[in-house]
Amino acid sequence: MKPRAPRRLSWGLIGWLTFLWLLLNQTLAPEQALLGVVAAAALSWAFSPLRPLHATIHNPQVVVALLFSVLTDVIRSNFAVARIVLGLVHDRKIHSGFVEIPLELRDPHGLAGLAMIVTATPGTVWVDLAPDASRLTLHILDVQDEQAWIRWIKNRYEKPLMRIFE
Amino acid sequence: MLLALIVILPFAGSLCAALLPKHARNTAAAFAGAVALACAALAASLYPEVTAGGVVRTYVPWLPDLGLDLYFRMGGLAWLFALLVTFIGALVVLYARYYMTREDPVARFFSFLLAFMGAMLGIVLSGNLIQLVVFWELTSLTSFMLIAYWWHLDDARRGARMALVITIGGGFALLLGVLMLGAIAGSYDIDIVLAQAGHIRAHPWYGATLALIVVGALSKSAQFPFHFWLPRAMAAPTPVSAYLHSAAMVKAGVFLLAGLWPVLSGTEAWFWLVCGAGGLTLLIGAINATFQRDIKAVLAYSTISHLGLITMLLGMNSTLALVAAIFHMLNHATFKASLFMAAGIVQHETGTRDISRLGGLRRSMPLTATVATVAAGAMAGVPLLNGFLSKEMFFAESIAAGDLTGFDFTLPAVATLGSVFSVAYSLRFVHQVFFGKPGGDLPRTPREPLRGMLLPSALLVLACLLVGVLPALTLGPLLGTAALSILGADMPVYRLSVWHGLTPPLFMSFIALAGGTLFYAWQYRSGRAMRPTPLLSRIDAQRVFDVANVRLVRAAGRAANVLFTGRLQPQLVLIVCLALVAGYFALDGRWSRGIMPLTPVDPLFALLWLAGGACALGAAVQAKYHRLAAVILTGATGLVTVLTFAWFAAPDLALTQLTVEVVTVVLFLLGLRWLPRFHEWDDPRRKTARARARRARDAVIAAVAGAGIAALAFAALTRPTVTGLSTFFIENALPQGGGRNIVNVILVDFRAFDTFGEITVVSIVAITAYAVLRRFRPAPESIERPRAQQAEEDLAREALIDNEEDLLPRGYLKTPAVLVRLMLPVAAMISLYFLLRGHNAPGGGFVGGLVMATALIVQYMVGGTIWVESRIRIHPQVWIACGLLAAAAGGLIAWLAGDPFLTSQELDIAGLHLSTVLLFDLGVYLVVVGAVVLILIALAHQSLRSPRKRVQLADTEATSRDEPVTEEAG
Amino acid sequence: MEIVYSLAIGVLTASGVWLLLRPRTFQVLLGLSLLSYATNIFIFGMGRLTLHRPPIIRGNTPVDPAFYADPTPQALVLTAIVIAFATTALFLVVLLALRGLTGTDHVDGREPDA
Amino acid sequence: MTAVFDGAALFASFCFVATMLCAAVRLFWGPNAQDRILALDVFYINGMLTLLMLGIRSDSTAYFDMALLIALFGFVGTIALAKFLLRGEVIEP
Amino acid sequence: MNVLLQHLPALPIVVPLLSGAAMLLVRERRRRVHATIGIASLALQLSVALTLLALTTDAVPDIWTNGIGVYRIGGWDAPFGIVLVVDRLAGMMLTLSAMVGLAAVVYAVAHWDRPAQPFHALLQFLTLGVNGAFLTGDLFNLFVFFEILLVASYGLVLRGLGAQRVKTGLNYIAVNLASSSLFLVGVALIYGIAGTLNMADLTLKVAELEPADRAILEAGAAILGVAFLVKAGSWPLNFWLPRTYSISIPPVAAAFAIMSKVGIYAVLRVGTLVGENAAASAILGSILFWVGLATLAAGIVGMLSARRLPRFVAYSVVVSSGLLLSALGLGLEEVTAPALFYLGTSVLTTGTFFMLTGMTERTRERADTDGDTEPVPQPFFVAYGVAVPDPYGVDEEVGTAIPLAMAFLGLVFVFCVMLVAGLPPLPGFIAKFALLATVIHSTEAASTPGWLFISAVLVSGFATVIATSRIGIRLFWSRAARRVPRLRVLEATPVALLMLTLFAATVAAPAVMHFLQGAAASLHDPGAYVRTVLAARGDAP
Amino acid sequence: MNGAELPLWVTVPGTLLVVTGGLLALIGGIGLLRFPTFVTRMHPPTMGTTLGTGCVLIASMLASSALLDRPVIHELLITILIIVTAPVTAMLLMRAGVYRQRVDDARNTHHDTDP
Ligand code: NA
Ligand code: NA
Repeated sequence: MKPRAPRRLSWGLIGWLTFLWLLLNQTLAPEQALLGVVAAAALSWAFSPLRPLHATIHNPQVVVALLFSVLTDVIRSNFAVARIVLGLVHDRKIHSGFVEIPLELRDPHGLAGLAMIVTATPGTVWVDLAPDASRLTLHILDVQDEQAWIRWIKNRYEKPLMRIFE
Repeated sequence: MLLALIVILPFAGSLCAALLPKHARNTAAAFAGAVALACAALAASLYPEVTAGGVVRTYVPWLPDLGLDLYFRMGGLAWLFALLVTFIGALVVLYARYYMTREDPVARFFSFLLAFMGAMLGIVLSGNLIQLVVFWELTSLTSFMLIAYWWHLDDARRGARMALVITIGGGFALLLGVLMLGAIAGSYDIDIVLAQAGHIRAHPWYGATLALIVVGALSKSAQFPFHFWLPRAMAAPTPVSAYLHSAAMVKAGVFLLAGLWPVLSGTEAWFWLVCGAGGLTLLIGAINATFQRDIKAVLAYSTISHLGLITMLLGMNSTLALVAAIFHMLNHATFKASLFMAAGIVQHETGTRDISRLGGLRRSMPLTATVATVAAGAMAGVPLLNGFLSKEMFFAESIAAGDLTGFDFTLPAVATLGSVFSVAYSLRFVHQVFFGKPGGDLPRTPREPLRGMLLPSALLVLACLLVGVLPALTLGPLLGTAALSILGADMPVYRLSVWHGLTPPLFMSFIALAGGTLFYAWQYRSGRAMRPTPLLSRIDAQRVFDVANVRLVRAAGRAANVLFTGRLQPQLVLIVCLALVAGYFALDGRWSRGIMPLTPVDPLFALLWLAGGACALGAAVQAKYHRLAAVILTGATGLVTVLTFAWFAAPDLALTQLTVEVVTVVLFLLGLRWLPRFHEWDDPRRKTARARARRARDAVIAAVAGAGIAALAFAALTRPTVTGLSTFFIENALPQGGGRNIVNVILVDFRAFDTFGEITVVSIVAITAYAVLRRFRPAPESIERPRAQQAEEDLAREALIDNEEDLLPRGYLKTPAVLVRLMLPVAAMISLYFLLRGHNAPGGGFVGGLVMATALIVQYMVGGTIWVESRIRIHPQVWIACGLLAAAAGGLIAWLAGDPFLTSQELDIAGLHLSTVLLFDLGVYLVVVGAVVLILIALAHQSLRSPRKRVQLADTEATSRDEPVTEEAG
Repeated sequence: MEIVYSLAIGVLTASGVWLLLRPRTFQVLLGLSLLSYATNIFIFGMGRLTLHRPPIIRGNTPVDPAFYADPTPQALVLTAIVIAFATTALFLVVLLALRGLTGTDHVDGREPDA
Repeated sequence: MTAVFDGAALFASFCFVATMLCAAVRLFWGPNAQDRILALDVFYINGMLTLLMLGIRSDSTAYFDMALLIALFGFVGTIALAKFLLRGEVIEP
Repeated sequence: MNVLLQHLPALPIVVPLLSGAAMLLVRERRRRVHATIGIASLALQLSVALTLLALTTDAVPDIWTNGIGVYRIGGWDAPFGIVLVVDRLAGMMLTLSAMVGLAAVVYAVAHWDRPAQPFHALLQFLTLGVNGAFLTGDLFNLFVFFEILLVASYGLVLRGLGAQRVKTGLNYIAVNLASSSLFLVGVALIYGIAGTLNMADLTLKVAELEPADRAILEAGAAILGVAFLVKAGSWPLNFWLPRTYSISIPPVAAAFAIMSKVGIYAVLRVGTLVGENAAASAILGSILFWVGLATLAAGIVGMLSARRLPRFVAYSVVVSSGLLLSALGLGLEEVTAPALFYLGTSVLTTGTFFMLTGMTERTRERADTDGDTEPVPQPFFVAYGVAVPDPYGVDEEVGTAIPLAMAFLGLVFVFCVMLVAGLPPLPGFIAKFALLATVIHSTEAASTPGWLFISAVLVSGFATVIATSRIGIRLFWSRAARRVPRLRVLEATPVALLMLTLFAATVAAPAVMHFLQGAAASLHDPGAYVRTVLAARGDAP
Repeated sequence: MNGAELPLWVTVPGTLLVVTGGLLALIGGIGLLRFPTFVTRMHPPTMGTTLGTGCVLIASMLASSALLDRPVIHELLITILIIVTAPVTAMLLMRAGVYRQRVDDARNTHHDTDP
């Protein structure tokens, strides 16, 4: 097997890795920055065959908004789940189950972003994604209204993600 | 130096003879004969110096501290024996020239014969007891080779082996005896030993020493109870029998007894051991000889018997008996060698040695018949032949010794009875072979042999006659010299003559002759001549030996199966238990806790270990039937270990253990795929009482081991810190080592050598694992795809990637793959971070390398082997090699500065401040990446081969069924 | 703390030894793993228990040895961890080979008769 | 106030260790392999949190690296186990 | 002094490392390159070892003090850094290692090294581990080198695979991993109590310990001792040894000849340094003695049970371990020199013998390759290579010529037997004689252990003759053996050279013995060792 | 805990954060123990993973910054890594759990942990 994949440099990656390097070393010293750039370039070049896909972010401002809404959701659902665990929900029966959500998002990075959001939010777990990404199955700890969940996911996360990645 | 030459010459000759062409009969014989004669001449030339008790000595210090020096010593007895050995040797060589056929590879024969002669001369001329043992064992070895000359014959192999085992065994006994004798006397020097006769006999070790030396001598001289090897050695070519088994080797034992006679004899123990064995042998040999069918066997048993006679004489504790013994040694050598040669001629000319097939040969071979008859007469003790004289002396001494010891009747009776049989078998030998009616269907037509073949035998017979008629003139002075060399001042007065008057011995001789003749007549008439020996023939020594051998091997085999069991569990039990026992006894009840107060328990830590301990125990319980669970539990225990390291301020350890932990889990899982499934509920073995008992035992061992190590740990933990090395390391890490992370400075500088060894271990493991896995053969049921992938079609369809051109996995791994690929460069950057900062903060090459390797492995996990390897090519072996070389280079640079290996050097190259330590750590990094990737990927590749096999299988099935096959791509 | 620490070592050792004496190769493998934890913690303990003072030099003042955990056992444990990892890996590979060649995962390469 | 903070840190550490203990119970009892894997993941995360707390409590940055490493690779063991459970092999062709 | 001489003690480690690493870069198809590197490396090691040997005898004056060379790895003084120490004993062991290694690698080139890739590298790493173990003056570093040599040996044992090898290999690995744990525990405990790892320093530190601390340290030392005994192949910790040695391919088994002696060396080295205390060393001695005697006895039983040559030779390794341990356990200082002589001859003999098995096994029919269970109707005669002997075979009394190849093999076989059995005049005899004579002459001779030792040694010799006469006759003289093997020069040469070395050892026995007496004297005078090691400073690396 | 006084801007939010983080994690752990089925047990630990970790990391940033007298934000990295890796774990684990459940239901056994 001859390696077929070509190698190339990805500037975004180099930048990100250099940032990472400086963060790790907790410094802004120029020689460290230089070392970081060199190392980042080398790694970017060396591993480019294993990373054939590249994400392109179209609307950076949406990212910030999305991050903010996710953060609030995470905090909210944390407490919601805590209440359930501690048995503080007496007024109704907790009904957990699988929910299928039709998806329009196709970009792999967008889907990955969705996965991160779903996972980071307590109470929802990613179960399955159809091979063509047309359907997403989630397990939801406290399904009160299935359709509400579908709407929630599609509006609050899928749309912004599509705006960012597609 | 002449003495040394006498011994060396035959050995040198042996080497030369070995190099001669295989079948050069004449050349080899002439050469060997010349060597023998040269030795004889050399020995003879020393006669003037050994007369009158003179001794010739050659002394070469060699290992004086151990008392082992080259010391050749020739007294009268030695001179006589040297002459006997060389002269008869020469005759045997001449005889062998004719005896061996054109096809025989004679070079080997003469080579061993000369080597034997050298060894024999070595025994005779040794002045150092250890040196004597050396040559003694050499005669055993060379005789083995000579007996087994016709190694393609089964009898030759069996006989040779028995002779070897018996004589070598005797040799070991002799060695010990001699060692003890030397210890008593303070030297192995015969002169010194001989000078301390009184001291030796009074020493508490005397009995054991005597017994051991006698055992050695008896085994060599084929004396009871070791006599049985000699008849079996008759499978040797006849020249060998004539030489070794009449004249030379078997005489070594009695020679030794005679030589040590002054120190060892004169006690009851000596009499009982030596005389007793001799008497028994005399009778057993004689009786047996009377009933043998093989003419060589007759001679072999007669040899045993005559050596018994000599031994008996030696055991009688009388000086005159000693003289008689020496006299009979010489006489026996002459007539027995001659008889063996005659027997060989008969076999050579007729093609058989079976006495029942032979007969009347005096007509076809009159000369041979004459020679053999005269020799047999000497053997029987017929007057006017030499055998008569020594036998006469033997009778006289048996009477004397009987008087002396109170066995006034037994000893003469034994002597006479032995002689009766001696006459009988001599008569039988001559009568059945040369007289009587001619044998019928002989393999060859008998005729007189070539002169050269008969000559040696005839010469010996002539000697018998001469000595027999004129003893005082011929052998007298020589015998005197020999006896004098042993006895010195104790030399008795005796007279060698044919006629001593009408004495009791003469009477005994008469009884022997008459009795023997009558016995044979009765035996012949009654048709018992061809029967096996009554009673004694029941014991087939060879068979007993072989059976004993087989029993020994089997018993040893059974014992070895227990003593060296191949089962692993007992071995591990032993190791653990012995360690416990060793620790327990070393402590010897002195365990004590140290003086330090306990540090207060952190409940968090205790809770942590509550979890950790539960996990460890869980792993122990689950490991058989729930392997996955056990792996998980082990992993959790590992994490608790990591936290422990972190807790007690060992960040480097925690980092390393953590990365190792991750890789180990993956490794175990990769392995788990190839192990058989099996279940608690279908394992009946679990429930047997034995299994329960075993588990209980192991549980106890485990508990005790745990308690023991905990006790040791506690004892050490409560003792004050011993600050030796660490103070130095802490104080010097920064100023001398140039690093803030002391552990790292130790690893790459103070004790870099350990790290160096450690990466070597990792490299070796990687290449070994790779080599094993390359030829790995999975078990048949594991070749199938895992059940999880077969169970449900929809899941099984989720093969990773159909096409190498695909950029993402198709199925469930699609999204994870995106995320994991995001991680790759990050992980790589972190690995570099750990590598480069290690010297000042936790991290280092090892952690960095493991991070990098794990990052790559994860790509395999989400991408699949085929896809990853179609995109990128990793050469782990090159990484390993480069790593090792980099580390070595980091160490070797120091040499340029004149510093020792692995001394850290600061280099300033183009303004960059670099240290060889970094190069070294880089080497570690490369090795770790290479090794981990090599092992894990080699394991992962095993799954690659199974679909391939599956395809092949399916292909063959398809062709046989002629159906299309659908196959998921692997 | 010393008692907890010693008990931890004891439990790990006992579990490891128990597994070491089991008949299945995988059990032995895990036993060796657990034993190596035990020995590593044991070696580490020989530097005595020190809290919060990792052997990493801070500042540029002259160092006081009493202020740092004993670094020597830590270095030894590092080497031991690596070697244990390597040998465990090798043992795993060999047990797989044995399983492949003999068809059993019994440590003796054949199922016991009884 | 520092004392309060220290107490809070101790309390948090206790919470994390207690969570590990919960996870250990799941690890021990299962009942299923997937439960154990999940518990191991929880074990790892809380181990990391414990390390971070150790760092806070001992005013040391040395624990950061360990936490970083767990964050980076804690998931590897889990996904390997999950993959093994799901597919029967960790690295597929 | 010149640079090379200065760094000489490091070369036995650096050379195999570099060559082993370089081999990993060479493709396995290029067998000749591997072989060349391997041979060159070992030849270089041999010359280095011989030079070191010469230096220990103060042949070159003013280089080393007390004939002890100390090399400070990393430039750190003992006890802080790791030092390599070359004294006479180490020099001798290095020489033996290089000799056997060189012979094995040349022998292997004949055809045993296919595929070459891991083989030659592993052999280099094995010698690296062995040399390191002989050289290092540091207890933990000793562990590391033990691991190197063991791990390399695992790979070499598994060479050729097959169920039998893998089975044995797994057993071997498991036992050694368990014993490595013990090693670690022992070393750790010693460090925990004495606070040092340098063996010379340890000698001083142990002497200063409080009795209570000493007890704990001795427990650690005892556990360490068990680990050493496993490596030394002492019964009942050596069940792995006969199988492992006999199933390994001959060059590997030959190279292993030195391996079990590493354990003995460790016992000797650590024992004389740490167990200097009189009371402790007496107990240690008596334990060693009884363990050695048990090993000797078990080895004798094994020898007698062996039906095939490799297994026999493997058991002879056990016997030699037992003999050495019991000799050293007698507690007689005078025995050490003869014991070392025995050790040397035993290593070379075993190496030669194992290589011989590779050549003779080819003469046998394939039928009985799988060893110890061969059904033959009349078991008596199995030993002679026939079913039933033919009593009337007398008529073909014409000798059969022995082909040169057979003659060579037979001769080497006989010599090896003589060496193992201790038959004169080869050095095996000199060694055993020297041992026995020393024991018998010493005042202890009247003691039971002395006599037991003496008898066991003699019985082992006798058992050797019994077993080898059986095996040898079947091997060389049975009907099955009539096929003449093809003798390869590459195989025969190292065997012949080792044989010649042994002959030379006979001739030069006085010189060798003198050297070894020096070695023994320095072993029993740890003071000089300790002073030299701890005094070594930068100017004299 | 070495006696150095921390400023209020660390201790006040720090106390809140670590207590919250600890409680969240603990509740997650309790949930792990209490919930009846695997799929439901998947949810509670997420609290510790996300918000719990986040709280502790922020507290750690504050404390480190105070300790080193400069802003320390490299804990951010841990957050990023957790967020990126957690989905991988969750997806595979959930899937495995669901699959095993199906297999187990089909077989009606409870002991089988081997694939
Ligand atoms: Na979630
Ligand atoms: Na007849």
